[in-house]
Amino acid sequence: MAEDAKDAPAAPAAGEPAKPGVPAPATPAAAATPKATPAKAAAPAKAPVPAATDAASEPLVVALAAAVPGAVVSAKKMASQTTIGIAPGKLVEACRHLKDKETFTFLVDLTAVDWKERDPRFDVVYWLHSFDRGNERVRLRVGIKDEQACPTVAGVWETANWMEREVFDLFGISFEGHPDLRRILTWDGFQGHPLRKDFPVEGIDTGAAIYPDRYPEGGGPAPDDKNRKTVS
Amino acid sequence: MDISESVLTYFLIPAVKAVVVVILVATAAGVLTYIERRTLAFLQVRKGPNRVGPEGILQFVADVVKLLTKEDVVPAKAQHVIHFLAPVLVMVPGLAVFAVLPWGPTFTTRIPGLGKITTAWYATDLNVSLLLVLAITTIGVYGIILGGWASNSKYALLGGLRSAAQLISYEVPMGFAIVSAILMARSLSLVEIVEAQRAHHIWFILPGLVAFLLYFVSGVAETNRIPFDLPEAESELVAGFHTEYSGFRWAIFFLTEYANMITISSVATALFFGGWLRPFPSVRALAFLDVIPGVLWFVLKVAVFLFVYIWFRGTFPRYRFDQLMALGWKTLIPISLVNLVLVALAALGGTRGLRVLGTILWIAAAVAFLIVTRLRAAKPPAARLVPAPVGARKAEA
Amino acid sequence: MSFWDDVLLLDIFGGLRMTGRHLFRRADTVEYPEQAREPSDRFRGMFRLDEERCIKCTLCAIECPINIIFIDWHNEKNEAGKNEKVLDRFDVDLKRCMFCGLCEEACPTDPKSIWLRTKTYELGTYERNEALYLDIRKLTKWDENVKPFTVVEPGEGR
Amino acid sequence: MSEFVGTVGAVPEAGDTMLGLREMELNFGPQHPSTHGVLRIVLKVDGERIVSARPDIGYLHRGTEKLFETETYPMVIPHTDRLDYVAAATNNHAYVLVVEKLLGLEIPKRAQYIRVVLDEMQRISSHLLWLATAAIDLGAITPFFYTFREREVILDLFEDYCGARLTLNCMRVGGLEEELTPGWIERLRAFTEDLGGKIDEYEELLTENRIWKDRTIGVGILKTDRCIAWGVTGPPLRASGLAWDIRRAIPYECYPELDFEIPTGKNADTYDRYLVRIAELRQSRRILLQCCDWLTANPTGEIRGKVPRVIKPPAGEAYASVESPKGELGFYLVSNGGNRPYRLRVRPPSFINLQALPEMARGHMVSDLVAIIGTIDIVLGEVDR
Repeated sequence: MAEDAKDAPAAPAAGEPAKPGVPAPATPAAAATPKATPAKAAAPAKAPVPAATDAASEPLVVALAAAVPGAVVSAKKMASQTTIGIAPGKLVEACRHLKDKETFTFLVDLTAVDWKERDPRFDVVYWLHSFDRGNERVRLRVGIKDEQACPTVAGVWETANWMEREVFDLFGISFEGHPDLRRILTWDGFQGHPLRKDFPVEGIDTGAAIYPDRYPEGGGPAPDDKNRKTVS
Repeated sequence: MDISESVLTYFLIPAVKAVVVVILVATAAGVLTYIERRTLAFLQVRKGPNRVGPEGILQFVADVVKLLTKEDVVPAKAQHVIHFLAPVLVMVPGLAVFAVLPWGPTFTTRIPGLGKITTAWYATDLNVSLLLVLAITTIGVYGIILGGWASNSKYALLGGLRSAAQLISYEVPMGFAIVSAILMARSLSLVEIVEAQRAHHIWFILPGLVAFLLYFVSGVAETNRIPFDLPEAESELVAGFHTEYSGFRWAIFFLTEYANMITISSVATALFFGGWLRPFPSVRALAFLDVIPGVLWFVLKVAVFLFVYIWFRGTFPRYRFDQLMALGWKTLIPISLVNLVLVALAALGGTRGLRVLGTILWIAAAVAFLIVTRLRAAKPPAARLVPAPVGARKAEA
Repeated sequence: MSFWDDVLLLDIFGGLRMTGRHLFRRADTVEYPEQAREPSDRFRGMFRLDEERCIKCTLCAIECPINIIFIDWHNEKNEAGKNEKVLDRFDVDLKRCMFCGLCEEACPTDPKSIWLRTKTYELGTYERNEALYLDIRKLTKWDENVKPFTVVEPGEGR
Repeated sequence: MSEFVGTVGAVPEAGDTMLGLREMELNFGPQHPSTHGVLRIVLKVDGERIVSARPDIGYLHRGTEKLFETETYPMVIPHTDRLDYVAAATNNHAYVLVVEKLLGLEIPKRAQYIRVVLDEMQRISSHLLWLATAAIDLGAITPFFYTFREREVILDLFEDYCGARLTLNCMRVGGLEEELTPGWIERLRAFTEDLGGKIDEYEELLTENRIWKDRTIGVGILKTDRCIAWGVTGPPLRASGLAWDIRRAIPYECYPELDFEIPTGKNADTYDRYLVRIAELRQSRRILLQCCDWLTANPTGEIRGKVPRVIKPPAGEAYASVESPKGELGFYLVSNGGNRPYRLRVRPPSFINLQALPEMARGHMVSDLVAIIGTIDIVLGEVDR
């Protein structure tokens, strides 16, 4: 745990949403220079393009940093939504603080993002809501390395249970201390984690086939058809 | 009475009647499925089956043919013998009851070669025919329970258990309701009960309003119809006790349910609505109504009840299992006991007593109904939900 | 009051009255094969392709969310001696089509050379692959295969 | 009605059964008339009383979120139709909102109003479908046909507007693709004015009916704090008494200009959820009438903002949500500056609301489970994605 906490600040990308990650195939230019400069907005000029601004001076961030020392790694604001980067080792503590002291009683969403070539590879993203603070919302972000376990927040918000199971299923991030960590959307025994960027979009051969003797595979164009587009 | 006559009276005519009844009832049940589907469709602003034959009247024939030719699937781990016997166990009592249902009065006819024969519009008249009805219809539930158990399916098992519990609960108020009719007529024979209504000059629905309601509600429960169709509750138990039945065995369950509806309606007609008698059997001014033969009166009354059955199905949700039991034991049985005492007291007073009870009941019901509906119209029910205005602003545009 | 409502079964009678009122109303249903509703003018139905108008830009294939449009063409010299694209193949894997209409939106010609607003919706077939895997001939001569068929030209129904 | 109702909700200890018999495991689904799709629930029952319920989902998983990553921004919209397929317009709406948020786009007023009209029509149609299926689950078959009669009119209007009836694909980033057809607003107004009487009809069939009340009152109680703990939003949350609706709490489009109320319940049970949904039907009707007025008064105008030809939001992330008929439907978009979403996450209200099912169902009977599944109002296309 302590190691994680030490690691996280060393990997500034963990808190950098603005960093271009894996290039989408159609826009190789966008990924040409994977720099960590946060303000690099890839889209060409349009008047009010929202850009990420530093939010370290927000009262909530300041309060969190004071209450849970070492928890806040970064703080960004974009499209009027605050994102706080949290050190993995301090996650549960920070969540408890936000829930109990700052009235963020409602975990709206929990998901992950796979930045294939970055270290740490995954961002686990929490999206909190407070009814008492005038419907204020805040996003937490934790950088998680491949094969590294993320601490569970299912003990803080019960609703995190299924969401974490979903992240485990689709990204292969395991959650330490989760009460019931099983696959949820894919079936038990499925190999692989579909939402990882290295999982092929076409799917993998699971041995299941529908009438392979009667119909050509997929029914559509042959695999070597030059019109057949493959995207990954 | 010579031998040929007794053969005729005790063997030949009943045998012919039995065959006719079985055929008629089976057909009627089939037709009833069609009528139900059409009526439901009308209630639900749609059209219903209207393709097979004129206005779809032959739909049930098509259904039967389809079911006969369907594969008869039996689950591998079912109790085969019982699984096979269960539909029979349901069907036989369902049809046997019709032996004692009085469809019409006695009549005399001339049959070529046999001479004049006096017989009746019913197969037989027992002096304990009501007891027979109760006893035989109860047997039918064994078929349901065994069918549910033998299927080796949990849904079917739950359906069978529900059916057993339901039947036991609702036999009691039904029995009490029937007893009040027996008290009024002082007989257990259905024919004599009908005749007693002629003798008392009133249908027993007048003094027996409560008894009739109890009887009909219990009857709906006995026949597993909405709102009491728990044993086969489609949205809960898939199909309840007949989940694992298919083809014609399923059809037997299905048709028997409809035959039972006819039974319950017929008994209700005989007990409370004067059987084959016309309305106000003693009022001479209405004698022209006698043009319609008694059998038709009976069929007409039964048809009304069947329509009500279908109407219920088109209107109500389904009770929950425990609520059904609670209704039976905590509401119907106490009411039926009180009602039984009232009817018994009135029956002591003979015709006059029954009339007094009837008058009081109906007037009380009418007055209460009027008052309550008036009160309701005067004071509309308060809104149940108070919409919470949260930051609602007036439209600016 | 609510007790007496209960005793007098007012709710039961209210419900029965409600359904009973509908007993004599006209059915709202349409008996499908004999009667059929006319789809609206914007209805997204079977594809049409106008080969003359098509400029073989393949934008429709690019915009298709599920990549079911397959276009091949080659260049030919026409009478004027200019290079002209000639369609070899215009296939739509119709059984996967979800009729979203994005291909029509993407089409740059005016009027559109591929469009879906055709009011033909009876696309059921018995053979999975043959009938639904369309080639250009079936697309352009669709009316020989399925009748009745009306085509609303783009612009008419807007 | 009975003491049984009083004991409902009492949690039997595992292994401690009524007759000392073993609990029975009952497979509820995935093929079952009232699981509203392919939901499987593994029940442990003691007689008919539920000891534990474990939902098993994923039978309809299509990898939609993976698919999103392969599509350009406009091409995602038809896929969002297929999440909550009985409320396609709200799905479109939530998605285009998040892209617009990241692009910083301004939407023309007229487009906002038309979007709200589509949303509210969709809410009405979804609630009507819910009413139909929930009533069928409890054995009342007739409301189904009455509600479908009205829903049909809405679908016709959708067909008239965008050419499809169910999977609408009706919104675009920056506004809308198509202008309303002539006479559409008048038809909508006629329908909307008619709808009030139709809702009365449904209420007459169900609201006061003793069986309906017996079956729904006290069933599946989920109080406000439990709702929040489980992340339950939408009508179940409002039925517990919290007047929280995204349309008011985090307003989007032109909702601040519209006059409507958020109905709330008190008892947080199935009956209150039913009443809340019925009241929402009426409120949606009210919104539609106001929108009709506005659109009649402003018959022309831009319906699409200044959208770049190729949509490439700046690198970054945003979350936007709408009040879908099921609850808070949110989209979380991570962009790397390319023309495809780097990651597009759906916050599906059905999925998250379904999570509370075990708690709501414990101690109830099998029949109540049907009512509870119905009252959560799940769409498996959204649960499994």
